[in-house]
Amino acid sequence: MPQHKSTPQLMEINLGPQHPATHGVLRIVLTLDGERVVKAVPHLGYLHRGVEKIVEDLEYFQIPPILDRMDYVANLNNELSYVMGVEKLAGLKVPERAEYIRVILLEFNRIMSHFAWFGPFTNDLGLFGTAFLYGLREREYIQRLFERTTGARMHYNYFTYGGLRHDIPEGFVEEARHLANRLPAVIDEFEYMVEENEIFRLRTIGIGPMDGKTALNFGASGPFLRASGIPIDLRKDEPYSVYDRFDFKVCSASGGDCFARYKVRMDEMRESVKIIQQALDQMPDGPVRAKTTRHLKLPKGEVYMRTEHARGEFGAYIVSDGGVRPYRLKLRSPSLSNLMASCVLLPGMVLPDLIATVASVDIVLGCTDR
Amino acid sequence: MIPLQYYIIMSAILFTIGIYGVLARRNAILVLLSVEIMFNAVNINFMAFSAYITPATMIGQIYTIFAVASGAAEIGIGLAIILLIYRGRETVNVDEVNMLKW
Amino acid sequence: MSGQLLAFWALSFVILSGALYIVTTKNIMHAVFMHLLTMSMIAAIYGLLHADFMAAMQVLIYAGAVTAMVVFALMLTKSQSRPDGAGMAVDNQQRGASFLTAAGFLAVVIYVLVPQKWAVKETAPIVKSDVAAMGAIIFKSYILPFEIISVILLAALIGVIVLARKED
Amino acid sequence: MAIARPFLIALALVIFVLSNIVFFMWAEFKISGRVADRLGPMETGRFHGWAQPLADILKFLNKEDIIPANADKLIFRVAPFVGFIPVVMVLAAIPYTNKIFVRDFDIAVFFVIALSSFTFVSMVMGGWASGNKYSLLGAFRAAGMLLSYELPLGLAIAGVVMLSATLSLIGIVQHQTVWNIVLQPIGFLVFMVAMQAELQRSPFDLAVAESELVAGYSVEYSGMRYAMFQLGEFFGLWALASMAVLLFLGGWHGPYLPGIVWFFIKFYGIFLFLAFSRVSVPRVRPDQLMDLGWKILLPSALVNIVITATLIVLVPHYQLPLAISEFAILIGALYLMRRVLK
Amino acid sequence: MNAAMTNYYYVVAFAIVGGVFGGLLLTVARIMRPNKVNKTKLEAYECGMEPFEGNWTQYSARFYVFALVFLIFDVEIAFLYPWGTVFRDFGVTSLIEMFVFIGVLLLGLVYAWKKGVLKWL
Repeated sequence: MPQHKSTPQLMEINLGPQHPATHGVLRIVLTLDGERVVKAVPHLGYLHRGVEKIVEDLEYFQIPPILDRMDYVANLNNELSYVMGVEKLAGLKVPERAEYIRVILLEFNRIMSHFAWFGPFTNDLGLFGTAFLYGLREREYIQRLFERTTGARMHYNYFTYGGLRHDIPEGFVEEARHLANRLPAVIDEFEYMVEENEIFRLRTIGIGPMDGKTALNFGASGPFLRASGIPIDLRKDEPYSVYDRFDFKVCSASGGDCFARYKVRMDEMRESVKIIQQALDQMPDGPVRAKTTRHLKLPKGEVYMRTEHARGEFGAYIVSDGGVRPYRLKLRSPSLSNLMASCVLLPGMVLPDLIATVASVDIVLGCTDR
Repeated sequence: MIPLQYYIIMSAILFTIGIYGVLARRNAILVLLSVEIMFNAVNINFMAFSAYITPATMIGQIYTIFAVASGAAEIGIGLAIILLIYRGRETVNVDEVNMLKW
Repeated sequence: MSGQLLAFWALSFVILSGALYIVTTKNIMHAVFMHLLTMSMIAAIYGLLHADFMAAMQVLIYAGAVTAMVVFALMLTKSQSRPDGAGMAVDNQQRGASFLTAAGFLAVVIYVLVPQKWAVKETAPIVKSDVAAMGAIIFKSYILPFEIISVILLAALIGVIVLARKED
Repeated sequence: MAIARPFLIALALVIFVLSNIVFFMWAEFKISGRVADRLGPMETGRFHGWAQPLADILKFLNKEDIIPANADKLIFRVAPFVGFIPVVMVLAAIPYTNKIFVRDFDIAVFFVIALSSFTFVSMVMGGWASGNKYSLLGAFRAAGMLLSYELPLGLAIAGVVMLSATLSLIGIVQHQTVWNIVLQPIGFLVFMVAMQAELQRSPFDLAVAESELVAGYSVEYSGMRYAMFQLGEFFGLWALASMAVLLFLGGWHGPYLPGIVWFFIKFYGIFLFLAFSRVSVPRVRPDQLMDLGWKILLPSALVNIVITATLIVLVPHYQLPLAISEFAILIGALYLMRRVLK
Repeated sequence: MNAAMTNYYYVVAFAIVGGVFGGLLLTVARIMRPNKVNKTKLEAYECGMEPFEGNWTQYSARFYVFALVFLIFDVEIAFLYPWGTVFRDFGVTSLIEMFVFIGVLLLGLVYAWKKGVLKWL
């Protein structure tokens, strides 16, 4: 009688799109052997709205609100790449003051985004909503400032080519300074809350280690890449806007595990606070918007503008045929590259580690699916 | 007062059901469950005798304790063997496992 | 009819029908959980015999540990592709012969045992089921079986580990 | 009347425990709210949302009951009862003071331990019968972790049993001139950790692990059936927290106040501990959980037994040496663990 | 009825009350709840997608070893309790006996540990 060894019974299972820990509508089709992941295939597109196609029918000034809806956690960072691309192609000069306000808001938005990552991350590790609500509370304070400034809580539509839609409101500087002075203590509190926790350390240290080379090969960027020990930060490496005037560190960590990603984001928030404080000190008076026309016609040509988004390199590639609408607008989303990079880590993991790793990458499905 | 005979007859019937299960079942796990039934029929007997005949020294009861303990070891090993056979042969049917070596 | 007798009849009914269900059902998982019920009822029978420690031990070992093991074994063997086990042959072809054998055995046992006069203590069963008393008896008179049990359990453990490790 | 009496007592006790559970639920809402820097329920019932649990129960009653098409209908229906009935039975064994108790069981401790093994059976039944992959994974986890933590639980209690030489809960409490937590700190710690695992509460809520398995073994349960699992869990909390009070915290012993008050003060102390620990730590991974159970708690419980037995037999006045050596070992072990983990 | 039987009577009464109470809850729910079943509702939940075939998974044999080690220690607990109530009366002898018992089982635990079977996942 022929001898045959039984093959392990594999189980195919959907993780997502409707799952408490997939941050929106990510769907990962898992092949499980018991609880160990044999194969993990991400399926995207559940939040696909055809942003790149829609914008081809819109005039340049109409596009930022659409981009807001891509990465709905760090909206201003989305807008920036695009408006800077347009400015570059049109040769517009942005007033100093607008640049400074942009930087302040961008860094605040980065912090907000990291808070909005920190909460759900701990939630996915199983902390029963406590740190989640702490994260959202801090985010709320910043969001109120944004609401007063831009008029919207989420889809700000505040940056426009040539500067800002309108000037900052009364008392913005004081409130921003107050927030910036308050934040370091808050970040310390968050670190104190989780970092000394034995279970948190057990769940994050050494989980999902990503080496820098693989990450680079997958085009990963942002905190995800910096956690793997590669300190690439566009704000430092090819300074845009007025970032070259500020003194800040590029945070990186070795190890590339979930803990390193957490640590990098925490450190990065401190650096952002520093930038905000410096920008508030240096902010000049003056107009916030260069003279432009509403129905802007870009000269024929193409431009690729990339900026350091909260999640990594966000690029906008604008092709103009000389009309009032872009011929093509290609958007490079950091979430997508980071997600794809992280997916090589997943096979061989167990389910809880998979959840922790995917959560630590910090993806926003609006950004990956566009 | 329940007569001792009642217990004996009850456990005899239970034992018989177990025998039927052992003989008629094809699935090894079900065979093992039937063995457990027989096992417990015997234990009921022990307990009944202990309570009715030697209540002071509890001989039957202590016998049952040891029987349960060793029975636990037995079912453990039994299931492990079934698992091993399953791994080699992809079957838990006792009438297909008729070779001396696998 | 006294309450105890009533309880005995009820328990016997549940036990025997449960056992019958175990040996006839097609659904293995049902058999496992019915086994659990039957064993719990046997524990109640022990209670009726004033052996509450044994009753608790029966529940602990059969309801807890053995059920767990059987469930694990079932899940390991994929003995059914669907939860309800439809389309599975769980019986062999000897059902008739088995039934005859079992019935014959029962007849013999009843023929032999029932007329027997047992030396039942008239006052029995009155023993106060005291754990301490039982402990005293075990640790005074039955110490060797007690130690042997530990060795048997150790042997079972090592055996299972060796068997289960064959895969690697 | 004598025949109906146990039923009436049981009914009264179930209703009493249920009213406490309503309070537990509200307190948990409030505590987890305050810990997370928010208010918790405020609207329902006007005064600090006191009616929120009642509203929740009403909602459970109004939920549609769905049994999936490929579920094993029989086991699916039976599973909540298997989880619920044993924990109600446990109530019969729990004394509140030496006057207020249902029955003084000879083997009360063993009775509770034995019946608690039904909990995992109900979870496995529910998870398996749902015909859902997530619930199957949850059932596996439930089986594994409840198995692993029943051992430390039982062994931690064994230390107490050895001190008082009886399995009766009333006897154990009466024997505690010094609270057992002083004599058995290792046992108490092991008991508290194992208790949380047995109760499936965070950080050991692996079988329901919301962010991983959605809701584990209870994914497919809805409405009142799901609520019965929850109720069973709360009854289990009642039983095990009472056990902790009776076994380690001196039960109803205490100065000035009446025994029943002391009992409930201690009981709610344990409850507060459970409520706080639920919201302050992340969930452990299954293998870490197993490591903790088998490689730390089980050996510690055995060490506890060995120390206790040796000192009781060899030293005539064993209480002081026992307390000192247990605390010394505990502190030493904790220190060492901290060094190793850092 | 003697004391022991009364105990059992109480336990049975509690069990019945528990069962009836649970049944009552379900019955009340049955009266109150809506019942509009359709095919989609009866599908197994798999994160909003149609479930893949085969909801049966084979776990590694390791889990079985867990169950067995549990069984063995369960038996030990069952012996420990009566021992715990009487061991003072026998003094050092029973101490040694128990140490041998625990020691032998501990040997098993250590063996399992060293063989690496106490590894979930």
